[in-house]
Amino acid sequence: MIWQLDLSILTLIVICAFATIMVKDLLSAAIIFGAYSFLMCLLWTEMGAVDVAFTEASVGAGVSTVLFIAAIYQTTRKVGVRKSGRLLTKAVALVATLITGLVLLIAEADFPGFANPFTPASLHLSPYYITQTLHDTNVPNIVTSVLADYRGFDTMFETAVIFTAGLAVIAILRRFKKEDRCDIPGPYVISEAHPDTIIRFIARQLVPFIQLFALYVVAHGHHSPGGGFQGGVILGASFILLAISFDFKMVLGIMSERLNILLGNIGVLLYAGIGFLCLLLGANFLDYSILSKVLPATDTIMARSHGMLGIEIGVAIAVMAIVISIYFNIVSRGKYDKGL
Amino acid sequence: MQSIISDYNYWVYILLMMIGFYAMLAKNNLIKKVIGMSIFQTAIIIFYVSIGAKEHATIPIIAHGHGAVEAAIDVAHYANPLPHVLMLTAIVVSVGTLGVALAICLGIHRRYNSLEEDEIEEQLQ
Amino acid sequence: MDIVVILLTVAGLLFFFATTVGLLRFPDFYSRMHAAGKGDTLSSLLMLLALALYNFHEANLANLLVAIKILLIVVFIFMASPTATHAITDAAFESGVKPWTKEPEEKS
Amino acid sequence: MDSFLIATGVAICLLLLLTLHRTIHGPTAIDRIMAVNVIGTKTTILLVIIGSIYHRVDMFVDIALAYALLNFIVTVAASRYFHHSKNLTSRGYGYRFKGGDD
Repeated sequence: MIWQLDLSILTLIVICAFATIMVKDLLSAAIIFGAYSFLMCLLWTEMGAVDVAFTEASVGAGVSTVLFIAAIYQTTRKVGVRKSGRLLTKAVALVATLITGLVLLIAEADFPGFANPFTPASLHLSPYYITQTLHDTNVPNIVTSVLADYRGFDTMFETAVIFTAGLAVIAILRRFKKEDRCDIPGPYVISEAHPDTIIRFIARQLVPFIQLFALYVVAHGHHSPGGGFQGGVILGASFILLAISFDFKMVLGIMSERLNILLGNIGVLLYAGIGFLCLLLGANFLDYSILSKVLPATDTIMARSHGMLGIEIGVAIAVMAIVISIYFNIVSRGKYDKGL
Repeated sequence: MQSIISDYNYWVYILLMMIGFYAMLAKNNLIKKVIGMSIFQTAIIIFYVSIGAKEHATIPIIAHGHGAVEAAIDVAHYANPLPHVLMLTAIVVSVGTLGVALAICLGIHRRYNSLEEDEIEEQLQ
Repeated sequence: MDIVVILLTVAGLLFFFATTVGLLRFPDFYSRMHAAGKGDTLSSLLMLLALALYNFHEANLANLLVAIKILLIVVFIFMASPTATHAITDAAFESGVKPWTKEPEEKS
Repeated sequence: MDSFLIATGVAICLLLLLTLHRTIHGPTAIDRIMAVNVIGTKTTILLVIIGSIYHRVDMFVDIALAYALLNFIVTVAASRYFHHSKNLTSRGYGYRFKGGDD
């Protein structure tokens, strides 16, 4: 960590958070939240958490701000005028917030100092991971090996959580009929935007690079920051870029809804399937070292490395499909007719 | 100066948590509440990553040259990878929760044609 | 070598400073866009060139790869940033932001 | 050389603070988009600088590359928002809204 940059970036972050809450216009709040996400990524990098920073970079720049803009586009930009009775709510909220902050501040007095290498958190489990990873799995990126091997069970259910979120969005929003009973006519009469040649040309040039880069991130996650989550989000962001700059229908022609949901299922199934393969071969669930019996010319150490790669690919496919599905449902209000 | 550096991260985490919590409680607009929830999430992530930071430590990727002799790995030389793993998945899950929250907002807007909390309550009564 | 790196970085910082001053002081949206679009891209180019030189201090394959990646960042910024500028300006024109003129119009 | 890089990073942070002023106080939303675009580009550079301070640039340059590729999605999305909402009729606002002023 570099304390000079730490202090300046944290100050910027606090200013940004205040502004996000205070600003009256929802679109402006979403845009300032985008700047907040940029600064967050800088903070993680400065504290040495490169994988977290990579995830924040792909998520913040590619997906989350665009989701906010899509939701605001489908609803309204204005924030309502507050009634007088809201003053009590504000006061109660302020008191509750202050009490919470005070309790946390009292608890903070007992924390070990920031960046102390001898805290309890750094002394018990993580030394094993740091010293043994290269020996056990031949993967230099400790975060990837802990994510996909030592704590593989945890990550499997994280992927399942994301899959469930995708299902929930489809269940809430997707409408298959043209006319819906409880559907009030939308707030805007949306005009067809005229095609912008410059944006289309640049998007067409950039999308192959983005997708190639995403595949590189997935495949090279063992040796540098990156992995399935980051690669999947970047792949999804490339499709979002296509949907924004070109037509909504054009992306549906490449990646239809049926194919998309199928891909999400395949990704989660690939993850669980590798685990069950280990179980079938006679080892524990997600114990990849047994895979050396199936894979040609690998010993037990390299088998763990290859097993991690398979899992990262599954995660990438699932995350890509879910990100695309969430964006499409939100931007078209579940009708899949036209988007941003 | 030393005390400021050693406590500043925790102060900021508490401050951000308070901002997010206040927005979730007091704001009338649902999308503002969702933004508050996102800020709350990032405050938690700051807390975890700050726990994992170590002074004079490099990133948790072991430097290995091609054909270099494997030196003994010093634990204090690498940042704690465990909080990074937990928070990496937390960020991606936060996209999922953000999507679900915005979908619920859109569903409410489809039904009640408003995103303001008190207007929806009035229509409910 | 270090002197070249320092010179390029300081030049980049100067251009970024000019960008910021323009962003803060110019009267209307289009002139601010003028400052932001050009100065931002140029200062990025200068600083990234300096960093590529700094990281290529010793000629071997790994350093060459890093320098090439930094130059790739330059290429992508040169493709993406003017497009973003064009998109924002077009959106502003479409949504009816009036250009600033010398006669003091009504304050908006 | 490290201290020079740290000084450069802090200087960029200070200039970002000034840019943030435009982001927060910008009179229209389009001003904010423009300032966020500038912040995104400078984030790319700060990432490479932090990597140089850590002496592990080969690990950090991928993140910067991701930013360089993805940075303009937000900008294009926001500009498309303005394209679409150009000739909209405001009949969906709640009953307490004035509407029409932008």
